[in-house]
Amino acid sequence: MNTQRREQLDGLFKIIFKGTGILTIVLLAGIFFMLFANSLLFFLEVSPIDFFTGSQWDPETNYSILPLLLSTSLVALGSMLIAVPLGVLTAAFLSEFAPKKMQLILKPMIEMLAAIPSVAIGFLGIVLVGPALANAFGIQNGLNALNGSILLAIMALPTIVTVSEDAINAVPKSHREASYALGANKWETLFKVTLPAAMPGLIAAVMLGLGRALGETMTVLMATGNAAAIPKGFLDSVRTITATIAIEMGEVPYQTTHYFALFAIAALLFLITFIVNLLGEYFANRLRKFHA
Amino acid sequence: DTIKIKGSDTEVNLAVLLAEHFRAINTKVLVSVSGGGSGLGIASLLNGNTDIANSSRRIKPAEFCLFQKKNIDIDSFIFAQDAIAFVVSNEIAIDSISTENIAKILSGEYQNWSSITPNQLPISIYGRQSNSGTYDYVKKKLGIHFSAYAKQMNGNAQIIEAIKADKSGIGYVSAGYVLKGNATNLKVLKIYKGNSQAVSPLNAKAIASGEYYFQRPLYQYYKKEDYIKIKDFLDFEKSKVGAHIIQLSGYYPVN
Amino acid sequence: MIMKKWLNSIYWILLCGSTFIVCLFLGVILWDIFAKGFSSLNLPFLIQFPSNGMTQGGILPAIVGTVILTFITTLFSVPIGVACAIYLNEYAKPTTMTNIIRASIRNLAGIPSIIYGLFGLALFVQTMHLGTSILSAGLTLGLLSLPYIITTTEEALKRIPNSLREATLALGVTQAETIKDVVLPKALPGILTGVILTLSRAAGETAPILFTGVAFYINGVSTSPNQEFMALPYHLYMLSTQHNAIEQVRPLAYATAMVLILLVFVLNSVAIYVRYKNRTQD
Amino acid sequence: MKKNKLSAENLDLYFGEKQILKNINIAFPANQVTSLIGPSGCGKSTLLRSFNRMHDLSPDAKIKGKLMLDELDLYDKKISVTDIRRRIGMVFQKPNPLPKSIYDNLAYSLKIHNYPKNEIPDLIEQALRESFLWDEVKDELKKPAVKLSGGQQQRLCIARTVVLRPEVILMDEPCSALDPISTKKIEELILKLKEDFTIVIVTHNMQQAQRISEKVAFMYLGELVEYDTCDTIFNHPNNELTQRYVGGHFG
Amino acid sequence: MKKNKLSAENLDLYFGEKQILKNINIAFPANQVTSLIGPSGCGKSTLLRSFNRMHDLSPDAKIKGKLMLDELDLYDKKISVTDIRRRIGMVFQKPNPLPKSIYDNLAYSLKIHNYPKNEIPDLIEQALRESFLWDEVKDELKKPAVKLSGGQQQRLCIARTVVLRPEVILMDEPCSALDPISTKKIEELILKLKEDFTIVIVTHNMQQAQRISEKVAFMYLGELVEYDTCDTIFNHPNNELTQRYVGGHFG
Ligand SMILES: Nc1ncnc2c1ncn2[C@@H]1O[C@H](COP(=O)(O)OP(=O)(O)OP(=O)(O)O)[C@@H](O)[C@H]1O
Ligand SMILES: Nc1ncnc2c1ncn2[C@@H]1O[C@H](COP(=O)(O)OP(=O)(O)OP(=O)(O)O)[C@@H](O)[C@H]1O
Ligand SMILES: [Mg+2]
Ligand SMILES: [Mg+2]
Repeated sequence: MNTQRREQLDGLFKIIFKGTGILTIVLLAGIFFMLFANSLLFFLEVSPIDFFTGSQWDPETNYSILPLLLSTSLVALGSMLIAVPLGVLTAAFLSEFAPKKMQLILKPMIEMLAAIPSVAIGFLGIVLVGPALANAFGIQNGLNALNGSILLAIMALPTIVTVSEDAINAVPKSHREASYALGANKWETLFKVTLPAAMPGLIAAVMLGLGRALGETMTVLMATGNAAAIPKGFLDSVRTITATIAIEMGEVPYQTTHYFALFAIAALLFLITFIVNLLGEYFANRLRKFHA
Repeated sequence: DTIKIKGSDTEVNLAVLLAEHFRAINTKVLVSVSGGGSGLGIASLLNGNTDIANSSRRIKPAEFCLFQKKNIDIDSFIFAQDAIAFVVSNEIAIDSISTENIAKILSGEYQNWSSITPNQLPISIYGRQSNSGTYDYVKKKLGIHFSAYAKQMNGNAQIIEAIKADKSGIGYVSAGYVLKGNATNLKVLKIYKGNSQAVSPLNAKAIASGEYYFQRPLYQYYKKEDYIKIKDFLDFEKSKVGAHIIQLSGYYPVN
Repeated sequence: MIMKKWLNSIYWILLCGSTFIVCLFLGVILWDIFAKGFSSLNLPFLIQFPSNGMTQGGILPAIVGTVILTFITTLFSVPIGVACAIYLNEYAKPTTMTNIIRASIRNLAGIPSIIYGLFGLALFVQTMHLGTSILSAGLTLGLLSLPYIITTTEEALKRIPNSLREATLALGVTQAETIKDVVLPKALPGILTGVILTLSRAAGETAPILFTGVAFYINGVSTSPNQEFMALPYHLYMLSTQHNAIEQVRPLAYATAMVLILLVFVLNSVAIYVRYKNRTQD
Repeated sequence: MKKNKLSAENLDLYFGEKQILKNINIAFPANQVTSLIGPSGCGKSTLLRSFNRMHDLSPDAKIKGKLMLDELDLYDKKISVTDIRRRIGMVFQKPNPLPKSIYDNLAYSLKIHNYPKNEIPDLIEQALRESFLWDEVKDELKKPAVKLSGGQQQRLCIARTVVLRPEVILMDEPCSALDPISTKKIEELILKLKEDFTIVIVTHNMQQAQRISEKVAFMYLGELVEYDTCDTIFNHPNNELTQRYVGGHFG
Repeated sequence: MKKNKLSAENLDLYFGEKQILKNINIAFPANQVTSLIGPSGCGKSTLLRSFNRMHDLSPDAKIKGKLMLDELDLYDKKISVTDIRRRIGMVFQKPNPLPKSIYDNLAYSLKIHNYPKNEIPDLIEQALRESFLWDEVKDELKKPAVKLSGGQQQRLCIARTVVLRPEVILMDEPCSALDPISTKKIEELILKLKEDFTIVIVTHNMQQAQRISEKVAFMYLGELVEYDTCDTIFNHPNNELTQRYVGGHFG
């Protein structure tokens, strides 16, 4: 190959790489477009006011996202109540107190926890957590919001632990030294200096974990009982947005109102997770800047 | 080549068995079976994602219009009869129930078993998700709206599971699901309307003569143009072996 | 003083306890599934077809389906993802635009997988008329994997010092040749780690394949890309919620869960090992 | 001769296998400023940090010998390390205010040590006055401390230490990150503080050592080479190494 | 006077809005060593890199003026940049061997430029001999290049450049990461290479510039302040800035 050929090839590859770059971006932009175009079609037929204010999700007659939204929030909120303290404290233990050798074992363990497929977790919700809850609370059936929250907490934990740990590790040693030199003990240092200094990173961790919990499908589909009514508490069966899409999408004729309705709730879910993830990014960046 | 069968959860396990045995006589054609509900089957047929749509209800006029709009000629075939059984826990002190009471329970009017039995227990309803054929069938047949607190389960099997665990529960499933020891600790209620006699969904004779109230034909819809492709399988369903499998699964073959 | 001592031991218990609970979660999950799955897991289970209405037999078609599915996902997402990362890291100018693109790619990694399922349905099944098939499902999972592959690959590329690129460019080597001969080989372990982790995630996904081609049951094994397929995660979902004899198939469900978890663990271990090897090398 | 406040006897210190401090014997007189000088890496910081037990945090540090604050054995198992650190304050090379407001930086140390709530504001004001910082910050006590200039931050760190009324203040090159004007302010501050506290300071700046200290210790490769009055060390040192070092010939 | 090999006329270079090189006019004679000196950040590396078009990769670099290799306009759209880089080799500050074996580090560029397969081993041996590296590595040509010492790596990088027989070799502080012994070897090598090549070298080391170069260019804040023989620049410079710089008064 002479130089000219080589340079032509170089140009060709540049075009190919650029092409795939653009293709990817187009594909991903397509997701935005598809969601919002289809939800627009939905709102041509159903008024947004009904969509946001009604109290029933009963396709073909009532399209109100409220029960689904409340269900989703309830389950996600519950999971954060469980996962955030556990995750942050575990991260604190890992980065501040665990000996090197213990870290070498614990970190891969947490990665493994992250790797377990969501159906497997949902399966445990049915065979293990559900019956246990039914026993503990003396209720007939353990497929409820609490079950979903516990499982989602397990799934969000690895994210929360790893991101929090990074945040805690990023707190400069000088802060800790300052505190110790003033006669603070390790707990005062941890809770009053290190964790507050890592706060933006901890918030980022929670946001990313929350994003994960909000978007999880199979686990809640299998474990929460799927009642599309407005939930009254953690022991009620709930039906999240994701589960609704999973249940109903296969069964609607294309291009009908019901079909568009599912895209509309998907778009809303998309917006919510998008905002939550953006917040996570924002706080992660703030942490980076803060310590730079 | 593959024949895709989609639709009613009621029929899915039956279809699986039929497909499995079909393999023994025909290895050239693959059969893939999916559940999801009657709506899914018909929608998939319309969307071109299946060859046979299993449906536990007759196609709705609206749906039929959609086919017409697309210029698709469809045909149907009743391959079995299904009876919907209402099940409760053994501890509920009834054996039979009237259709009016069922309607009041399912619509949420009666919230406690004490309305019709000596049991002091809140009623919890286990039903199917809104677009299952069974859901639709029960709703139409009784002419009610389901209570918003009815739990929408993903399949017949989950309902049985749930009621086994929940002694206050009532639920509806295909008769096929309460066979073969599945119904231990459960009661399959006899049904009567007005003053007529209560009939059990497990009574083959009564079904054959169409006496059971919640009894329905199971349909398979397909596009006329595809008939050649699926003919072998349909023939197999009608054959003696097929009828035997249908019977073993707790449905009632059509002759 | 005494108060403080008390508090201190409470804190200590809190921290250790939390860590212990997190480990316990993993322990309980593995213990429950492995203890109950182990008795049904044997060779025939892996190499037989399901039989008797899926109450007996094995999960061969589900295993084959998952393998082919992951293969299609790889074929689609790895070349495009790596090429896109190369474009972003080696060619694209650092404008606001590329920064926006990077940010959106990172955010796409956080979008719920079910939404990818919707998109796959709208794009591949409907618009491109691929029908519900293993191809549609594979491409959908490929889309889901793209953002991960792009970000991990870009990270691997970023770790390569510029001095290496300058070394060859100053010898009259073209940029494409530099990428092929120097940048990619050096970044390979990093890219590989990311790819394996992503694929192990894709192999365990259920939501995106729900409406793009997975089937409840198939009475044979097919390798054609336009056919429906069985997959391990969906099989587990189906056995635990859809089947009519749930009690009877529970052992099968446990064994399926065990196979699925073992599969992703093996993939993850490989990835962790590759990363470890790579880190200790330099 | 003044009474000795802080002392080390036969102090050996190892990091892992490596011996960093070799048989150090030194005593710092009360209410004086003592400077530690020596080339980089000779162990000045290490020596300083062994007095307030900062090495407790490095798992591979091993300490032998006797360190005393008045009659108290600093490494006695029975005594409280947080109490020692309260009595022996420390100021670091790089100003390290906590990521809190100016006020909270001082309040933090007071709260940690359970000072009565109602006394805190007065104590803070007094410490800030003592550190020549009050006039500059009195109107913005709620401002984040990191927004202060480097010199102000360092004075804040000193105030944070002073507010606890320690007996000894250890300073590890407190001016090396600062501009000349801030350095001058801090030197003035040190000269004032020695009326109340015993001060040990590490410095690389010979002029500074001469300006502020009564006694000077010269260390080299982990050993205490010479320890004498400021005048002796800088003008007629006994040891040749000391002479070469203060003459600027190495280090 | 010797013939000029490489030259810049009215060269302006901007990074974004910032002008880094200001109207540089310079010509490097063939088969001589020219040193570029000047304080850090004055634009020496930037000037050097504009000759082999390394700035093509920085999207925000803007170049005006004329750069010539003999009669060839280096920024002519029609000519091949890979060819220019082959003819104008470059050695960097930090040795940057490729992650391949010693042999393949040299073979790689030869293969890329389509040298006949059977000539490659001989060319490699010759280049390694020219770079005084042959005796040290001849028994372990398959060893990864990164396992060599820093000085050996830098000589390998020179060999990698030399093997392509470029006309000019640009060197950007090639010795700054090396110990004195390796530096000496490289200096000897440079003196030998100038018989065949034209060499332009950036250095911070005045002694080095004096030892190896015929001509020296002094740059300051993006301008070429003085360009003359080595003797003139170091012993009787015309410009006061030059005088102060080579006298060690700033930079
Ligand atoms: N935590 C540690 N682990 C291992 N070695 C250490 C540690 N801290 C310091 N050292 C080593 O101990 C020696 C003395 O360090 P020290 O910081 O006391 O020197 P110094 O006199 O303060 O120097 P400088 O003037 O540069 O601050 C050095 O060789 C250093 O590398
Ligand atoms: N890619 C770039 N983008 C923007 N500015 C740059 C870039 N490269 C160099 N500069 C700026 O150009 C100026 C000159 O840099 P250059 O590297 O040429 O200096 P130098 O004389 O080689 O200095 P040194 O002796 O430290 O290597 C510096 O101010 C530098 O910040
Ligand atoms: Mg020090
Ligand atoms: Mg430079």
